[in-house]
Amino acid sequence: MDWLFFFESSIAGLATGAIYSLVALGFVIIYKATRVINFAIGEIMMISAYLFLTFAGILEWHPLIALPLAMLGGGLLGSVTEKLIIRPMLGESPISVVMVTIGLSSILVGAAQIIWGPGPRILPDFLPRAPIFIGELYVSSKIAYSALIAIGLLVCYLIYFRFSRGGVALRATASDQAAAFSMGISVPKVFNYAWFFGSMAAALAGVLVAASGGLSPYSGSMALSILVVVIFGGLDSLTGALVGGLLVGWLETMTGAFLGGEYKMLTIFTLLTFVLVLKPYGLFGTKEIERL
Amino acid sequence: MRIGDAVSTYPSDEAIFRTQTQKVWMGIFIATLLTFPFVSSPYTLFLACLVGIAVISATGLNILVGLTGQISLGHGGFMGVGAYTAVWLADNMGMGLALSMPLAGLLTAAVGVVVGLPSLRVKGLYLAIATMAASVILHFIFVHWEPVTGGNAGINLQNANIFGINLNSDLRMYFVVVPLAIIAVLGERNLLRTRIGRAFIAVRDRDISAEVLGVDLLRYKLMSFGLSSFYAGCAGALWAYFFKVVTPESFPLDTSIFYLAAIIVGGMGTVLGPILGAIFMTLVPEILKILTAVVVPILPNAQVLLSPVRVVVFGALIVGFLLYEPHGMAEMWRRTRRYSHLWPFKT
Amino acid sequence: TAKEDIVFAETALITGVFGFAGGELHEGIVDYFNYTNENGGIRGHKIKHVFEDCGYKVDCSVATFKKLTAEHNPLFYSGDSTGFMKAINPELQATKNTLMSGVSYASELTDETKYPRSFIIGPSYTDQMSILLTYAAKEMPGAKVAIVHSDSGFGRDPIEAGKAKAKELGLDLVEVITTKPGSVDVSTEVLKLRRKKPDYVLFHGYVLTPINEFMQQMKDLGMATKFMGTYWSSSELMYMKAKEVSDGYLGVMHLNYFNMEKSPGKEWDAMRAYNAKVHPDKLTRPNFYMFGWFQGMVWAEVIGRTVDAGKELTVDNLRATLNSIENWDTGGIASVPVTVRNNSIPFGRVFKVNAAEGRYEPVSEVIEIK
Amino acid sequence: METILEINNIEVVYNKAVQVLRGLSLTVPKGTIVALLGSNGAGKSTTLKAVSGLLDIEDGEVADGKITFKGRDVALDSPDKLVRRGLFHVMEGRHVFEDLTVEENLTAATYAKKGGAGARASFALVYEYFPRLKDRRKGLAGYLSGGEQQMLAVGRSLVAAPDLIMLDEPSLGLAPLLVEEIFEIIVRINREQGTSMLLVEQNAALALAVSSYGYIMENGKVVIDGTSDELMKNEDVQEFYLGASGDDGENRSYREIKHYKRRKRWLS
Amino acid sequence: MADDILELKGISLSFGGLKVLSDVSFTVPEGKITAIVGPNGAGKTSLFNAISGFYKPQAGEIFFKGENIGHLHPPKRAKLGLARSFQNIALFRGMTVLDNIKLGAHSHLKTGLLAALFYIGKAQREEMALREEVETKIIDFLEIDHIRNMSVASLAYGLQKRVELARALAIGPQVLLLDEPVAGMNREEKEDMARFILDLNQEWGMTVLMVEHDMGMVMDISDKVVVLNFGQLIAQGTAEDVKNDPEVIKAYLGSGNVSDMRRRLGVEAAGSE
Ligand SMILES: Nc1ncnc2c1ncn2[C@@H]1O[C@H](COP(=O)(O)OP(=O)(O)OP(=O)(O)O)[C@@H](O)[C@H]1O
Ligand SMILES: Nc1ncnc2c1ncn2[C@@H]1O[C@H](COP(=O)(O)OP(=O)(O)OP(=O)(O)O)[C@@H](O)[C@H]1O
Ligand SMILES: [Mg+2]
Ligand SMILES: [Mg+2]
Repeated sequence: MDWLFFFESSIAGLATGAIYSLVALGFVIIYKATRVINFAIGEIMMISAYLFLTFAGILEWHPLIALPLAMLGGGLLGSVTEKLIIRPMLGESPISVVMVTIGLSSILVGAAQIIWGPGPRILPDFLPRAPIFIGELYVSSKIAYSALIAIGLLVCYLIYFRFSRGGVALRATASDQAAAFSMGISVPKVFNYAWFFGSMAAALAGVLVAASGGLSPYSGSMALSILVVVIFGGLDSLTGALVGGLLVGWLETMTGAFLGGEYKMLTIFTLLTFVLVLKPYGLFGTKEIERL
Repeated sequence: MRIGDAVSTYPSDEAIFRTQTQKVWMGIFIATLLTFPFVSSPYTLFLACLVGIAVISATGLNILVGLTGQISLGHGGFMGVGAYTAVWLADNMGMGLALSMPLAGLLTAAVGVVVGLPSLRVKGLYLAIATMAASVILHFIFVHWEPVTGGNAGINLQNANIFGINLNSDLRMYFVVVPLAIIAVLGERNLLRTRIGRAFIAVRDRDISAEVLGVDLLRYKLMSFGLSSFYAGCAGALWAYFFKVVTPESFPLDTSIFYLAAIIVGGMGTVLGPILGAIFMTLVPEILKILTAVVVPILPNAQVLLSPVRVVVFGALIVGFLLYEPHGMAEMWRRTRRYSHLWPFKT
Repeated sequence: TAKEDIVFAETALITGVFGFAGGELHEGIVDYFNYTNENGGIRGHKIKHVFEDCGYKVDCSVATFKKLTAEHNPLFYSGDSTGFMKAINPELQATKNTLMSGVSYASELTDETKYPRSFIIGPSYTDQMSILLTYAAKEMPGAKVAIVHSDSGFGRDPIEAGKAKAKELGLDLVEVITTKPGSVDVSTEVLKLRRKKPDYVLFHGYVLTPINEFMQQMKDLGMATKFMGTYWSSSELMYMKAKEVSDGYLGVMHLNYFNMEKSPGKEWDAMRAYNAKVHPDKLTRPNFYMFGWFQGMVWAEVIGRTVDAGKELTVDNLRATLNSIENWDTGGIASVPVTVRNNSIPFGRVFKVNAAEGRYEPVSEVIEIK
Repeated sequence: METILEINNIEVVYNKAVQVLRGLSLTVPKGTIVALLGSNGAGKSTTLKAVSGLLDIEDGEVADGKITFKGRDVALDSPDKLVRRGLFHVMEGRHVFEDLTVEENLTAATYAKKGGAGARASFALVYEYFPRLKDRRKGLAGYLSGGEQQMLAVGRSLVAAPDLIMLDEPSLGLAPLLVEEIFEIIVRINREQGTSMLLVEQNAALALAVSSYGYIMENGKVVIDGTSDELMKNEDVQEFYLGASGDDGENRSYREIKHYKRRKRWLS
Repeated sequence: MADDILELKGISLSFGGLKVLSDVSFTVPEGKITAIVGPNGAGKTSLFNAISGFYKPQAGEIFFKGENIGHLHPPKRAKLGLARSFQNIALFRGMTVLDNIKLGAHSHLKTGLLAALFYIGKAQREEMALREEVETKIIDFLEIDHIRNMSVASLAYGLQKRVELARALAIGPQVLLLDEPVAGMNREEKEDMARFILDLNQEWGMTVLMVEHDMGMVMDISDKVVVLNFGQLIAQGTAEDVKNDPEVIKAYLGSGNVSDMRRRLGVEAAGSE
C-alpha cells in the first residue's frame, strides 16, 4: 500500500470535509432554531460566491474586503428569506416548509442566471497558490487555505454556542415557540439571527468551494452532500456537523482515490443507510422524545 | 344554495358521491375525459397523458407521504425500477402492458418494502435521506447492470402493445393511461374508508399511540411503502411505454422532488391534492411558456430573455402558493366549494 | 412568385445546466437563418424558425417536439439531450417529414439503421476522442495517457471505445478517472495523476470546471503534462476563464473558431460581418454559436442540393442528398472538408490554445476516423 | 391600592371569526393574589394570553379594550419585552422545553431578566423550593413526569423574578399533596418576593383559599367577582365550582349523581 | 385467583440509572374498578405503558386472564382486549371523531389490502357492520352523535377526552385502562365522566383500571385502590383503608384540608388587607 498517497488523500479529504462541516454547521443552526430543513442552502452558497465574484472579480476590490462583504450578503439573504417566506410558514407542516425552500432555490438559480448569466465562472485567485509540501507529502494550497479559513469560522461558532446562552435560546425556540416567548426570548430575533449566521457560514463555504471548483448558477447542487453530512452527524448537533463533515469528506475522497469517482455516492449512501439503522438519529443527533 | 344532505343509511353516508349533484358532475367530467382526445391537439393530448402518469405516481407518493407520514425521496428511483422492469419484460418476454405493468408494479413494491425496512426506526428527514440513499443505489444499478439495463445507453421498448394493440400513438396511450389513473385514484379513495386507510393516518398522526391501540406499525409502514411503490412502478412502466426508452438519466433525483412538490402544492393527505398537484407541476411550465410567447410581438427576443425568468416565476409560484395556502390547492378548492354552496349567504 | 417556407424547429437549451452553451447555439441558428433569409433564402425558399426552451428536460423536449411538429410540420428539427434523441426516435420515424439534428454527439446515434432520421453535425464523442488519441499517438508514440470524465451519461459515452482505441494506437492508458460533473474538488485526482505522470490528460464530459483546476494544480506541481478535451470542453471559455493556465490546451474541433488569426474563408467572413452588424456589442463568440450557424448551414446545403437536383423535399430525398455530401467546402465555417458518413461527420482537427493571443490555433491536419 | 395589571373591557377574536372574550375587565392590585375561575372554555387562558401578547401566535387578536401593565399599554411591547418588564406567564399545559435539560430550561428563563448573567444564582432558589428538580437537573425535561414538569414551569418563573406571575392551571394533573405544595409555594413566593399573581384554576377551593380576590367568568365575561371569602360563601359558586350539593353544603358523591344529569341533558 | 383478570408480578423498570418501577405486584379484580394513585413521577403511567407493551420491563411478568402476555407486541395486547386512554390526549388529529373511534376496532377487522383498494363485497360489509356497531353502542352511549363528523382538533377538551374513551371502547376491551380521565375538567364534566365509567362498569360489566389524582372521585367510585410511590407499591386495599394509611397520607394525600392550609399560610390576613 502506498502510504504516502493514503496520507495525502486523507489530508485532501479532511480539508474538503472541513468545508462540508462549515456548510453543515450553517444548516444545523438554522434547523436547530427554526426546525426548517433548508434545501436552498446550496443556492445561498452559490449566490454568495457570485457576490464575491462581483466584488473581487468585477469591481476588483481587495479580497479582504470582498470576502466579508460576500459573507454579509449571504447572511442578509438568509435573513431576508426568513422574514419573507419562512416566518409566515411557522407552524405549518415541516415538509411544506421544505418545499418552500425548494421553491426558493429555483428562484435563486433563475435570478443568478438573469444577473450573472448562465455560463461557468472562475473566481479570481485570492488564496496562495504555491503547493505545500510537508516532507514528501503534497497538499494543494487552495484546499489547505480554504480548510484553514473554514476551521477558523467553525471554531468561532462552536465557542459561541458552547459558552453562551445562545445555544439554549436556539433550542428553546425550536422546542416550543410560545414558551420561548414567555421566557422573554425574542423568537423572531432568534429566527432571524439563526438564518443570518447559518447563511453566513454557508456563504463563506460557498466562496471557498467556488474558489477551487468554479461557479455556475447550478453549483448549488453540491449541497446534496451536505444533507448526507447532517444526517450522518445528526440534524441538530453542532458536533455532528463537524464530525459528519470531516467523515463524509474523508470517505468521499478515499473512495474516489481507491475505488474511483463513480463509487463515491454509492459508498457514502450505503454507509449512511447502515449508520441510520444502527443510530436512527445520526451519530450525535438528539433522539426525539417519545412518550405516551 | 344547498341545505344539508339527508342520508338515511350507513352505506349512502359512506358513499364516495353522496349527492345527485355530485354524480351529475362526475358524469360530465367522465364525458369530458372521453371526448377530450378527439378535439385536442396532439400536443395537449401528449400533455394529458403526461398528467395522467403524473397523477398515478403522485397518488402513490401521497399514500406514503400524505397518508402514512413517511417522507420519501426515493420515488423517482422506484419509477425507474418499474420502467426498466416493464421494458425488459416486454422486450425479452414479449409481454403486453396488461401483464408487464402489474408485474413491474409488484417488483417495485418488493423493492419499496425493502427500502421501507428502516422506517420502523428511522423517521422524518432521516428517513427521507435514507430513501434517497436507495435511489442513489438504484441509479448505480441502472448504470452498471448492463446486461439488463443496457448501462448508459439504456434500453428501448421495441414491443409496446396491450392485448396485441400497438401502443404507437398518444391517442391509444391516452385511453390506457386515463382509466388507469382513475382506478388509481379510486383505489386510494377506497382505502381511506377502510381500516387500512385509517391505520395509515393513525401511523402518521401518532405512531406509538396507534401501536398501543392495535395497529402493527411495521406491517403498515411496509404496506404503505409497498403500495406506494406499486403505484410508482406502474407509473414508471407507463412512462416507459409512453417514451419507449429508459436510461439511467430518465429518473433523476429531480423526479422525486417533482412529485413531492406536486403533492405538497396540491395538498398532502387528500385525494384531490395529488391530482391537482400533478396538473399544476406538469402544466404550469407549459403555461408559462405560452405566456412568454404572448410577449413576443412586443419584445421579439422575449423567449430567450424571459427563459430564466420562467425559472424564477415557477419557484415563486410554489412559494407563493404555499404561503397563501399551506394546505395546498385541495384546501383552496374546498373553500371555494363551501363558499359556492352557501352563496349568496356569507359564512 | 415566393416559394413555400421551409420550417426549422428547435428545442432550445436556454435555461438549465447547459444554458450558457445552448443560448449561444440558439443565437447561431437564429442568425444564420436571418442572414439566409435576408439574402433571398435557399433557392427562393424562406426559412421559418420556431423554437421553445426546455432546459434539458426530456419530457419537456418531447412535449415541445409534439407541439412544434403538430403546429408547423417542420422539415428539420434541432433537438437537445441524448435522452431526448432516443425517446423521440420512434416518434420521429412516424412523422411525415422531419429530419433531426441536435446538440448530442452520442456515439449510439451513428447507427444508421437504428436512427435513420437523426444526424450528428460533427464527429461523435467516440470519434472526437479517437481524433485526440490519434493526435497524441502521432506526436508522442507510446505516450502515457489518462482519461478524466464526468459521471453522467454524457461523460461515460465514449469511455469504453476510447480505451480500446488507445490500446489500438499503442498508447499507454495509465488511469481513467471519474468525477462528478460541475464544481468539484479534484485534489485527490491530482494526487493520482501526480503518481502516474501521464503525458496527456484527456478530458471528456465537462465544459470548463474542473478542467482548469486540474491544469492549475498540475502546473503548480511542475508537471509537463499536456491537456486535451472533446468538443464541449474545447470552447473559448477555456482561455477566457482559465487564462494563462489554459495555454497549450488541445481541443478537437470540426469547426473553425470565431476568433482566428486569419480568415479561413468567405463564409466565415460573412458570418463575422453579419454578427458585427446585428450584434455590434458581441465582439467574440464561443464556438457554440458557430455550431448553431453550421447546423443551419448544413441543412440549407442539403435543401439547396436537393432542389438543384430537381427532387422533391422528402425525407428520403433529403437523406440521400445528405449522405452524398463529400468534401464540401463550407467557406471556412467548418475546419474540415465535410463528408458525411454514419449519420455524422467523422472528421476533426486539433487546435491548441494560445493564451497570450486569446485564441485557438490549428496544430494538426484533418484527422479522419474510419 | 396600587394596581399592577388592569384589564379594561377587552374583546378577543380568534382567526378573525370566533369571539371568545366579550368585554372582560379585571384588576390585579400590586402584591396580591387574584384568582380567575370559570368553566372549561370560558376564556381564562385566552385572557392570560391577551395580556402576555401570546395571542398573536395563535391567530388571536384583541379587538377592543385596553390592558395596562405597570401603567403602560401592553400592546406597545412585544411579548418578550413584556417579560423583561416583569410580566411572566406560566402557560397552561406546562410547556417545558422537552429537548432541554431541566437546568437548560432554567437557563432559558434567564432571558427574562435584563442582566441575564447574574440569574444563575437564582437556580439555587428554584432547587430550594423544588428539591426534586435538583435530582433530575441533568435529565431531559421531556422525560419528567407531569408533576415534575409543572414544578419546572413554576421554577422558571422564579428565575425570571418578575413583578407579576400569571399562572394558568398550575395544579393540572398534580397529586393532591403536590397541589398543596405548589399552592404553598405560590403563596410563599408572593409573600417572600412580593410578587403579584393572577391565578387561573379549576380547583376553585384551593384557588380561593390562597387568593384575596376572585373573578368568575362564563362565556367570555366576568359573571361574579368579590373577595375570596365572599365568593366561597356564594351559593352558586358552591354548587358549580366546589361540588357541594345545594341543600346541605356537604360534598356530593360521584356515585350519587346517577342518571339524573344525563336525563337533564336529554330533555334540553 | 379466578376473578383476577389482570395480574402483575414483580414488575421492575428503569431507564438508564433511573428506577421507575421496582418489583410492583398487584392484581386487578374482574368486573371492578381499580384505581392507581401516587405522587407525580411515581411510575403510574409507566406502569400502564408496561401493561400495554410500550415499555418493556426489565423484570416481572404480566398475566392477562391467566396467560403471560409479557412477550407480546402492543397491538397483540390490544387485540386481546387491553384498551387504554392516554394522559396527554392522543387523538389522531387528521381524522374525524367517527374515524378515530373506528380505528379502535382496527384489530378486529379483517379487510385486506386488495379488498380495501377495490372496496368490494367483504370490505364494504365489514365497514357497514362496524359503523352500525360504533353508532349504536358507543356513540349513543357517550352522547357524542352531534360531533361524529367533526375533526377532533377543533373539539373542546372535555369532548376530546370523551372521544378517547369512545375509541378505547371500540377496541372491545375486557380491561379498560384510563390515565387521568378527568384531569383538567371542571366539576360538571368530571361528574359526567364518572357517570360513564360507572355505567361501563355496572352495565357493561367492564373491568376498569384507572390512574387519577382527583381523590374525591377515586374514593367515590373505585372498589380497590393501589398506591405507588417512587416506583414502589406502598399500599393497596379499599378506598377507605388507603385513605387512612399514614404512609399514603404522608407521601401522597397531604392534609386535604383547605381551611387548615389557609390558616397555616395566614391567607386571611392577606385577603383582608
Ligand atoms: N387558537 C384558537 N383558535 C380558535 N379558538 C380558540 C383558540 N384557543 C381557544 N379557542 C376557543 O376559545 C374558547 C376559550 O378558550 P380558553 O382556552 O381561553 O378557555 P379556558 O377558559 O382556558 O378553558 P380551560 O379550562 O379548558 O383551559 C374555547 O371555546 C376555545 O375553543
Ligand atoms: N422514556 C423514559 N425515559 C426516561 N425516564 C422516563 C421515561 N418515562 C418515564 N420516565 C421517568 O419515570 C418516572 C415516572 O414517570 P411516569 O410518567 O410513569 O409518572 P406518573 O406516575 O405517571 O406521574 P404523573 O402523575 O405526574 O403523570 C418519571 O420520573 C419520569 O421522568
Ligand atoms: Mg385554559
Ligand atoms: Mg402519568
